[in-house]
Amino acid sequence: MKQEKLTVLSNRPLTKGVYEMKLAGDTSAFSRPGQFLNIALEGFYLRRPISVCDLDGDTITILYKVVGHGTEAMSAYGPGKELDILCGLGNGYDTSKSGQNPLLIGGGVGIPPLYGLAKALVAEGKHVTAILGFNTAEEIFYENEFRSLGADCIVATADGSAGVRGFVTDALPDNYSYFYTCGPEPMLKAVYRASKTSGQFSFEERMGCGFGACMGCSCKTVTGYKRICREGPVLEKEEILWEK
Amino acid sequence: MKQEKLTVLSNRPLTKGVYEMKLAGDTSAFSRPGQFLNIALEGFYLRRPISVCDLDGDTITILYKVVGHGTEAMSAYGPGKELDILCGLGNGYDTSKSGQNPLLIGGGVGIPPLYGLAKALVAEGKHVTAILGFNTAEEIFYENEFRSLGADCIVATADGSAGVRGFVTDALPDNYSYFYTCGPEPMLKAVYRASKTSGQFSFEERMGCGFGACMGCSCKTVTGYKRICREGPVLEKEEILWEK
Amino acid sequence: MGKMSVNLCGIELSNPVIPASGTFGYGYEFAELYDINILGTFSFKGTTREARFGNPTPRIAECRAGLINAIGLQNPGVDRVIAEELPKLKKVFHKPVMANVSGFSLEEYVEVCSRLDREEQVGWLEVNISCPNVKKGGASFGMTPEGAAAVTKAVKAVTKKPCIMKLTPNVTDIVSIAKACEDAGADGVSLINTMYGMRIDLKTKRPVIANRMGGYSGPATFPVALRMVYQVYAAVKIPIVGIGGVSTAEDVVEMMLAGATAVGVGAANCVEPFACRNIVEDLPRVMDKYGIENLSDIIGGAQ
Amino acid sequence: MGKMSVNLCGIELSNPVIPASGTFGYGYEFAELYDINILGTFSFKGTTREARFGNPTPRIAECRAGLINAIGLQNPGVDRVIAEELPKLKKVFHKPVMANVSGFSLEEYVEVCSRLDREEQVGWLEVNISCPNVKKGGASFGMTPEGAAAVTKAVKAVTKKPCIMKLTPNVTDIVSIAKACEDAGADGVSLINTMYGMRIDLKTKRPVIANRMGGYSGPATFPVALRMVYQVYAAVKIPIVGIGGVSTAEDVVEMMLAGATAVGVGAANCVEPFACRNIVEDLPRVMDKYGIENLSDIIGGAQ
Repeated sequence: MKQEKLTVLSNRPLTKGVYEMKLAGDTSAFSRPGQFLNIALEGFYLRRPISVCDLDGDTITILYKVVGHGTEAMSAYGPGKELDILCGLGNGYDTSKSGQNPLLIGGGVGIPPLYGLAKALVAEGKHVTAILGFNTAEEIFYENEFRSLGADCIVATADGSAGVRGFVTDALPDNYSYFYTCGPEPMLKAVYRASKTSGQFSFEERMGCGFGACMGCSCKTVTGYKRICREGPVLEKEEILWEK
Repeated sequence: MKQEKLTVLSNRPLTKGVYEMKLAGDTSAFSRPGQFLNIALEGFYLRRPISVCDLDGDTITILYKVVGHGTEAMSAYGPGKELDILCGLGNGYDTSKSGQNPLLIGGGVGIPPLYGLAKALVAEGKHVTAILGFNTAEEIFYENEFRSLGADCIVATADGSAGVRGFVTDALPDNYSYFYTCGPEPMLKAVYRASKTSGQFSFEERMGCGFGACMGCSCKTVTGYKRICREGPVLEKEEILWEK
Repeated sequence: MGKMSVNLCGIELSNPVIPASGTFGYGYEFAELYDINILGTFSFKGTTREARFGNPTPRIAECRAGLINAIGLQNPGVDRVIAEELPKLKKVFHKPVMANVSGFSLEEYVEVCSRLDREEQVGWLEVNISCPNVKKGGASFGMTPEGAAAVTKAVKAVTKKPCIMKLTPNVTDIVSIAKACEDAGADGVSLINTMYGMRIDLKTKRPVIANRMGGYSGPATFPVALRMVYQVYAAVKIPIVGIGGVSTAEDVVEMMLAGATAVGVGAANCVEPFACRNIVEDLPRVMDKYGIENLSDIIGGAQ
Repeated sequence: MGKMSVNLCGIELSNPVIPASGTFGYGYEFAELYDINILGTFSFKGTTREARFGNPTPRIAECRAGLINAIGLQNPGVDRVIAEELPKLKKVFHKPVMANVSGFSLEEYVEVCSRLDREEQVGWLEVNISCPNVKKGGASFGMTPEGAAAVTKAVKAVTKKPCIMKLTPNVTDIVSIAKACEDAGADGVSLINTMYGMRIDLKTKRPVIANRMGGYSGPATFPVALRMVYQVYAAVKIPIVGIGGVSTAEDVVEMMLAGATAVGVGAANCVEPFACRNIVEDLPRVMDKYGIENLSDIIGGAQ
């Protein structure tokens, strides 16, 4: 982990509630896709943890959804604004287990970390298929970005207004070597049940510190207690204990 | 009282710790010199009450001393910054009692409201003498500004590094028709004792609201309890009860 | 637009927003700023038998998300409140007002309440048994269930108006005190009064406030107030006026979900004179955002 | 440069800054960020006899100037603390550490304290009788002078290390509890633990935290903590570790003026991992600004 000052390059809405922010600065603390950063916002006590969508040299891209006053304030930040950010948090995805035909399954704002992952897997010469789930056509973002990487991209919408009608699990292909997923917990559970291979899940939890100090985001796993912010957010399928 | 959005026009240090800020906006709530405004500062719970130094059309000038984190933050505000300000607070000085040769006695950051008062008295055709007290020559501000109004201006410094050596009471002239004063409480007490005519005193107190709601700044007077923010900050000599 | 009205001890309020005692004077300062009849009601400055100047100044200290005050119950005394303040108020406020009463003895509470009982303008008596600023003051009554019950019984005997007992948060078990008030006949409870706090000036190395300590209020106290309202709601049947750090329409909704029938707004009035007007105007938007059609339906909804 | 060292129960601290228990783990996460030997000491995660997972998540809720947590004493249990955590810590921290102990019974306190008594790395035992998160937990002991005294006596009987009793602010009279600890042989008291608080999610209309309520900490609690330290200092002779919302070097000085010998920093570590390093580095500037040559001279200076 490193504490850095990053500067907003751009900040624009992709859909009604989802924004893309590009930040410039020292990104050396990040080593894997699926890691996250933790942004201090003026006027709010806790930092906001947000997964990294893409890393390109000294530019970081994050996508975030406006869900409360904090993200609402973030959405108003303009280019040039300097932010206090903890970089390089969490374990991230392990691409070494992917096999040749990894499947990426993302729902809503769970999709962003899969973009950086797809980029890394494609760079490793793998054939990536991405299933992107949304509620409705209006909420779709980053479909073209995934295609531009060279990934096969399947969109699913719950209301059928675009792509496959239904949930991401309704769009699962028959063959894949491994999977990576991130999204709301009901989706993760459905993927857990429907998946035919091993895979990695990225979890969300309300965090205090984001770097392992406060034990705010602990979960129970097959291999013991883990902190989502430190030993997570990515857990392997075989470790997961569903509690709720 | 009116709540207004005022925009910073300029903000510059006059001495090491005293700043002059000019603000533009609707100033119609002010009716007398010696009134004050109450500025909301981002990140601080209470507003900062500051007396008006000068009012010129839609431009307000305030002078303030950096004494804590709030005024420190203020000192960094640049042109264009919009501020939430309560305007037209307090009773202000009554120029109708001044006679022809009023004396103005100010100490340190008690001087600013006397500038607007001097301007008003000069405009009414009165012959104004101003005594400006400072600790030392380096801290002197607004001497030329008072002279430019046409006021006779006597500077006193406690260490004798400029003007009369000593306190403002060491510089009192023999003849004056009335007096107006503002400054630290020990100075006000000394003026009270040394003055030969009636006069008006402007007081400072820690305020909660600044507009009469919370009773945070009450004082006892000969004519009953008064709120410094509402029935004050200006009291007449005959009303004053020194308690401490 | 959703329905904002609530019923507080048998009297309908057009909305639950009530400026809290001590931050709204006797109302007419604010009536110069906006039409205060848009408020549910307001609770006027704490009134005692005799006129009081209160504590020496400084009486105010700033905190990170609030302020400490040690006013010490400055007020003109019940006679002048009735003779001067209420007639002035009548011209600008046409709803029942909440009369806040403080006292230094049971007899004083009884006398002030019985005097105010005769005033038609007064809708409720809010009996402050928790002001932490007066050494021999109400704090001792509100610190124990027995003391709280004694004041409740005494004032209930001399008034037909609904009596709302105002409770201090500076206790181990506020639930037992609220229940004691209910058992003694209280028509409602209001909570929380300020939290006992302090600041020290690094320059002088002395307490900022002349009285050394004072009552801490503002957004900082909201989570504690909310918790206490939630706990008390689960234990009593009488309505609760939820007070403590409320600054926005969202805070009002959160306090009602915890269990408040009406919501007091205190410190916010001191830093934003239009705070209560802004909250009342913003409530319909917030209700709409969170799918609330009738505010009185959500009281205690998070239990 | 002024002198920053203070003496806490016979052990010299190079400065009064102590990361508070539960916000600093067992230290080594922070040792990756900076040399934690610049700290006076730190208090490690509250340790119980058995390993505990703690409460279900969500365990965290944001507030205007702080946060609520309901961790519920997650820890690996005293055996693994001694077998695994202390050896790991030894590599990166070369000063006596403060061992924070929690328990659900007198026997548990006694057993954990007697186990830790044998550990050379441990300088002090900080005995938490105030965690509000565990229903059957320490809260009951710290709520009364009798309970606090009972734990103090029991642990003092099994250890020669200085015992600092950690007190809850959620009581009517913290002074009586501090005095009971002193009378029962405590070597110091630390205060305050978190304030019991709550938040409700307007979207779900349910409490944010799974456990509904939790411990509120952060700058919002500072004025209450300062007041309690001030009151306790006036009543006891044993040293006080002042804790509650401290975020800056100025806060450290203010807490010491109130009566603290050493100063705990809690929530600040969660939002600013370098908070304690920044405070230690800024202290000389602040001392200079306020004309303080020797920090230990200002303890209780505002009394």
